Amino acid sequence: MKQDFKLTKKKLLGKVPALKLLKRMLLIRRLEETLGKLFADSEVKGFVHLSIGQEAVPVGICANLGDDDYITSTHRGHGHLIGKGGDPKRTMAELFGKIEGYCKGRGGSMHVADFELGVLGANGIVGAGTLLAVGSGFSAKYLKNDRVTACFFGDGASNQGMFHEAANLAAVWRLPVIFVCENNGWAEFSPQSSHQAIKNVADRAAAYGMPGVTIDGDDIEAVHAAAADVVDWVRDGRGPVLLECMTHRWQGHYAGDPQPYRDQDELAAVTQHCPIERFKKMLIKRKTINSDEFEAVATEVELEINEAVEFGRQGTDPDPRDFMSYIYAN
Amino acid sequence: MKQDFKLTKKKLLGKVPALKLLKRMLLIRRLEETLGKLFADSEVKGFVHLSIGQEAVPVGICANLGDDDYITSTHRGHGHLIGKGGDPKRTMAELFGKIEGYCKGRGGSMHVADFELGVLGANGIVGAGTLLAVGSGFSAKYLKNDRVTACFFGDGASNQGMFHEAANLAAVWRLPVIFVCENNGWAEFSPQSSHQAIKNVADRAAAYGMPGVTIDGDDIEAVHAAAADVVDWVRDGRGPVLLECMTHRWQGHYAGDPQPYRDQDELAAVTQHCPIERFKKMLIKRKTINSDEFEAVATEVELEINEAVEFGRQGTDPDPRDFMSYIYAN
Amino acid sequence: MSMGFNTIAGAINQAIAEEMRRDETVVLIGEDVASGIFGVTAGLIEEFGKERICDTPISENAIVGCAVGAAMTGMRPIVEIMFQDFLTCCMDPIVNQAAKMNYMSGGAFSVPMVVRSPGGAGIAAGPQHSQTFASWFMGVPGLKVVSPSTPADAKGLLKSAIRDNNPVIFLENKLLYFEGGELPDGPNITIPLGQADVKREGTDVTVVAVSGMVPRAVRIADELSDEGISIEVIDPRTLYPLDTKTILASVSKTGRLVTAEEGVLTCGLGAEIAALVSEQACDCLDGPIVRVGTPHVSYAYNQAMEWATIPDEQDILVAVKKAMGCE
Amino acid sequence: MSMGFNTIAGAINQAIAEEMRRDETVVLIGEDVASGIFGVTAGLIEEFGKERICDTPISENAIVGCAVGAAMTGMRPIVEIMFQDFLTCCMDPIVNQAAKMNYMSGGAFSVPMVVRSPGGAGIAAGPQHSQTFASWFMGVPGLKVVSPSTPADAKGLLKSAIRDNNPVIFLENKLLYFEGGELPDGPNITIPLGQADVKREGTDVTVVAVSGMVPRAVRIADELSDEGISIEVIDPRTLYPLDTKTILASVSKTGRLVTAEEGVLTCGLGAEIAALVSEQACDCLDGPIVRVGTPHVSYAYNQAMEWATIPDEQDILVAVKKAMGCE
Ligand SMILES: Cc1ncc(C[n+]2csc(CCOP(=O)(O)OP(=O)(O)O)c2C)c(N)n1
Ligand SMILES: Cc1ncc(C[n+]2csc(CCOP(=O)(O)OP(=O)(O)O)c2C)c(N)n1
Ligand SMILES: [Mg+2]
Ligand SMILES: [Mg+2]
Repeated sequence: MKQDFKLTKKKLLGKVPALKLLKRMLLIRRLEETLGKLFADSEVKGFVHLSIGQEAVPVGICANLGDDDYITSTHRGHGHLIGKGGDPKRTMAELFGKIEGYCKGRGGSMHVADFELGVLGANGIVGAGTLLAVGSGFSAKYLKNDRVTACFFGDGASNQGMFHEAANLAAVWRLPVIFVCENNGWAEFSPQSSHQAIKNVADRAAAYGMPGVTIDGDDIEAVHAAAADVVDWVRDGRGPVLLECMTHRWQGHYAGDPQPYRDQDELAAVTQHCPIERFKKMLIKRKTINSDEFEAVATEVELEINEAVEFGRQGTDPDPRDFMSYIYAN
Repeated sequence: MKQDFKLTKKKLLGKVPALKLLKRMLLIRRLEETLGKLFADSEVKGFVHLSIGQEAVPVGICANLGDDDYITSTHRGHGHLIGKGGDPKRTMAELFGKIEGYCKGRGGSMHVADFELGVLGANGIVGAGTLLAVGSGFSAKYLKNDRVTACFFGDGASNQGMFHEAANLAAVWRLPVIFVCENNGWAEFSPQSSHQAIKNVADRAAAYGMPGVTIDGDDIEAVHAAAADVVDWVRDGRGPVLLECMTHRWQGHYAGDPQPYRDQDELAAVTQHCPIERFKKMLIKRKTINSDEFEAVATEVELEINEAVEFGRQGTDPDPRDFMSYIYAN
Repeated sequence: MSMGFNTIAGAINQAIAEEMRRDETVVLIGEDVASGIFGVTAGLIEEFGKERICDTPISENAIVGCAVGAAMTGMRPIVEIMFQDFLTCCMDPIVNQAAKMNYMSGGAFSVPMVVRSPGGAGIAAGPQHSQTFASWFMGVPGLKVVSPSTPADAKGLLKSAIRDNNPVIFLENKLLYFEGGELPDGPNITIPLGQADVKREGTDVTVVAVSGMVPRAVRIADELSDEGISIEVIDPRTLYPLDTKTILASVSKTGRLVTAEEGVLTCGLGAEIAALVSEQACDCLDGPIVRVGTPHVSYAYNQAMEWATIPDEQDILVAVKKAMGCE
Repeated sequence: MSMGFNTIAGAINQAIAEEMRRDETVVLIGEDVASGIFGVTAGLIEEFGKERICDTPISENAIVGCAVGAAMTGMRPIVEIMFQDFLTCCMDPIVNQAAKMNYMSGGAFSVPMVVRSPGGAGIAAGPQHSQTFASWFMGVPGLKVVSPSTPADAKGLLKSAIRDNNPVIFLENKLLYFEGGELPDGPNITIPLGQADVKREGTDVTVVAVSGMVPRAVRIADELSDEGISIEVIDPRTLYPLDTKTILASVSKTGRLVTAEEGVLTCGLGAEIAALVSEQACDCLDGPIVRVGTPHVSYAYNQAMEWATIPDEQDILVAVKKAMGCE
């Protein structure tokens, strides 16, 4: 019964939704490119993990979610936040450590969270987001509020005991949770082959009695279509699904990582998979959009990001002596 | 490559090895029946988990191991220890809390361990034994000493994150570890269906890229034969295997548990699976042994257990003020 | 306020039931909570059903993590971890998720949840089923830590913990479960977190005792009062935030301090209180501060050895004498 | 003994390499140890290969658990947990397995292993990548706990830790990694566990400082010596077993005590030392015992706020003045 999940055919998207997806992907791309520069210039500090090249996954998934639905995220979380509709301004402000930021400057890159959008936070602990997803799945089922949770995690995270416990519990309790594996083939400096003896993380779904499928995570239409199927299934109360999206990490593990461990040819080839370029070309070829329309979106994004940077930079520094606040809720 | 593991046909055992297996199973059975009584009489304290009905698993597996090989165990560990050749006397002495006991009275039922026999200890933490097995597997591979580790764990334990991490690591590193799941269908007062959405724990093997098979764990010849295949495979350096043995827990979760949560018909039926009775009948039917020979073994066992009880009871109490010793090794 | 009589186990059961009746976002999650280890949660399943009394797989990380996520999204979960020893299996969701979520998110997400867990030695359960970890959690900003010693305190404090908007670690004691005591009736009787209770007034020596050590300290106070020594027994009840005012006031009065906890002494509750007093009330001290607790060892299965390890009345007595300078 | 010069990171690297050359049962296990986070273990893979420098999946429980099992069966593994914050993910194999194995088995199985892990704030790494958990482990019988502050100490102590037959938690500090210092040559120079080092002799106030606080305390000692105040700086180096003799002797001499650690104060190292002194040397005290450390908060990402939280020279200075009664 649980195993009869099947993906339906990819739907071709019309102009309006297509441009929307393009724009979200571009927003993530430009935001992160900018962050990379700001980090190099020491304007942004700490650990910053960029998801450049992986934009199709959060954008394709979240396009199928409502504002009420939940997501849980990872250390590489800007894409998930922006994908869910997050505000580049508040993101930037957070990265500048300002009061206007998502976490009032307390959290930084690894903790951006948005209560209104059900973004339960980026997370500095690999695997921990999967636990929180069980919780939001539990509350949604208990409160019967029809919300689903998309739980993003990496190939590396799938080796964490927390993932195992979360997936098993979600399955026994048939919770409305989508386990979205962003398989970029790397966990820090370790290739997938060195951290697990399987090729597809989706093969782990059977261990929990849930359906598991693997798709091309750099093909936004494929992600979008698969997500639609999965969201329906899950919202229907048929239990969790594991959706593995094969993708590519273009940059180092963190901003500033020179990647000496990576094969230079492999690295040079990653841009071929560019989800934005691929989608744009396809849309133009299909005549869904023309290149002017694309450029218009790109310009909008440029502006939005520039504005966000200025917003962040001009933000208010918290009073350093105010470090007691928010430790406890009232 | 890794997936081409197959069980070969069950071999019929001759008289000598058959009586040996019978005797080990009987030793476990009588030892634990006696422990149950001693516990009821408050001569033995703490938490005592009996494996009555499950004797074929440790006995069938360990019959294929040498004294040098390792096992890791669980909270339900007397059977594993005795199966590996452990001494009923020192076991009893431990349960009486005496110096002559396996742990000098410090550990009790949940910690019996035998350095000489490579028994890395019963364990009070569900799932923790699987971690230790990765360690003995690692040392065996690194030191090239040809030892294998049999890692016993329950259906309930297979939901622990520790199991997941252990299985994955053993598989990536191709360690000589046999993951032996004793699936008795219960985790304390919870039936398997309430703690996992799968029927066979062996289905989890694929998640790690290791072979997984399920057998009748109450059929000692089946366990013995499967173990022979698995031990060969693992000792050959072909990586870990998950062997699931379906078995039955006759008694409560712990000695003294009245099992109100259990269906009385199911409970009444468990003895049908008795691995000792089944094997004995089969051997007599096959004329491998006759019932006198069985009785002779049973009498031997009776004596040995009685002796063990007396040994334990007469043991030396540790000086209560000596609680500092063994906290640190020299 | 009318009075009943019950055990601590019964008081906890009542507190859970009353809060579940009062607020339907309260649920209980843990291993075999429907059956109820030590009988504490037994029977709740009949009234609240398995949607609210949730048995789980053996997955401590997922149990606590589920509660954190649920608390972030509108629930008030109570989690049971069967033995404090198993808290080692879910430290991350407690320490890095629950405790820090409100802070990390700049106040966006609070985590109103309770983690209940019994600890303590005395039943020959061996080294892995007898520990007390209060001081670990005291040192984690973002958590509150509670440890009651009477049925009334257990009930009133657990109700406050459930209503609190922060993660509360609620540490119970196996041996105390079945000690009886008075229990006020009425579903709205709560005890605020952060208030110590003076269990016995006195003038010569302050004994700050917690959990299982409280009744022992009270017995010693009774005994010594016959000798004319007047002991004040303070039970902080909430270990974080600690009611430092009550402790300091008592020490100012008596000039002598003994602390008594069951956990290992090193970096424990007693250490924290000794440091507090030696920083803020050192002028008032007329003698050494003496700590009672488990020395730096594990608990043996052998019961005579186990009981020789657990701090008892005799240890408190010796400590009081030492604090008074009559060694 | 000839002298070299190196950083703490370099000293740790050398200690591992020398012990691996000396004893082939020594291996290094952890996430990306072949590459070497913070460069500490970089280059070892070239000499020792991947059989001995073992990169693992992200599975902290399995990493530590593997080391425990390997240590029980003839190896001396060194484990790296990338950040102390992730120790929350492997508390069970540390606390319930490694620490108790020798005891639980009545001495049958010892667990000679080292868990190395960097802690500390100061690099805007946020609440989940900046913590220090020394006091948790100090309170776990069966563990030894080490925390060095100089290259020479780091090397000598790590070598002793590797040779020790017990599990040793070896806590490093990110900010100290690249501070340089003298380093004696010679593969057999070790420093015994359990011996404090007097980093600066003095007569007026004892400052017991650890890890990153040691250089800060020494700087304050320098500064105050200009004012004619003589400070004795003691670095315990091993936090368990603690060299109580050296500390008590110093306090007997100075009559004043300040403790300085980076971790959260509640139930921390300072609390333990304060309790020790107020029990065993209360007669010698001429003033309050003052603790320096992180107040009961997390570290913010915002760097100004982060640095306002981390205890610094100024905090030590204020504490010294307070301990001297000149508030
Ligand atoms: C519990 C824990 N262990 C280790 C780390 C360090 N770490 C951060 S990201 C990472 C790799 C994660 O790999 P993956 O899950 O594949 O995500 P990706 O980085 O590829 O997006 C590691 C090991 C951590 N943050 N938390
Ligand atoms: C980490 C941990 N969680 C919970 C427990 C309590 N407990 C002891 S045995 C057990 C059930 C184990 O079930 P299974 O693994 O199937 O083994 P079985 O008892 O059936 O042999 C539980 C929950 C424990 N000892 N350790
Ligand atoms: Mg990855
Ligand atoms: Mg079972």
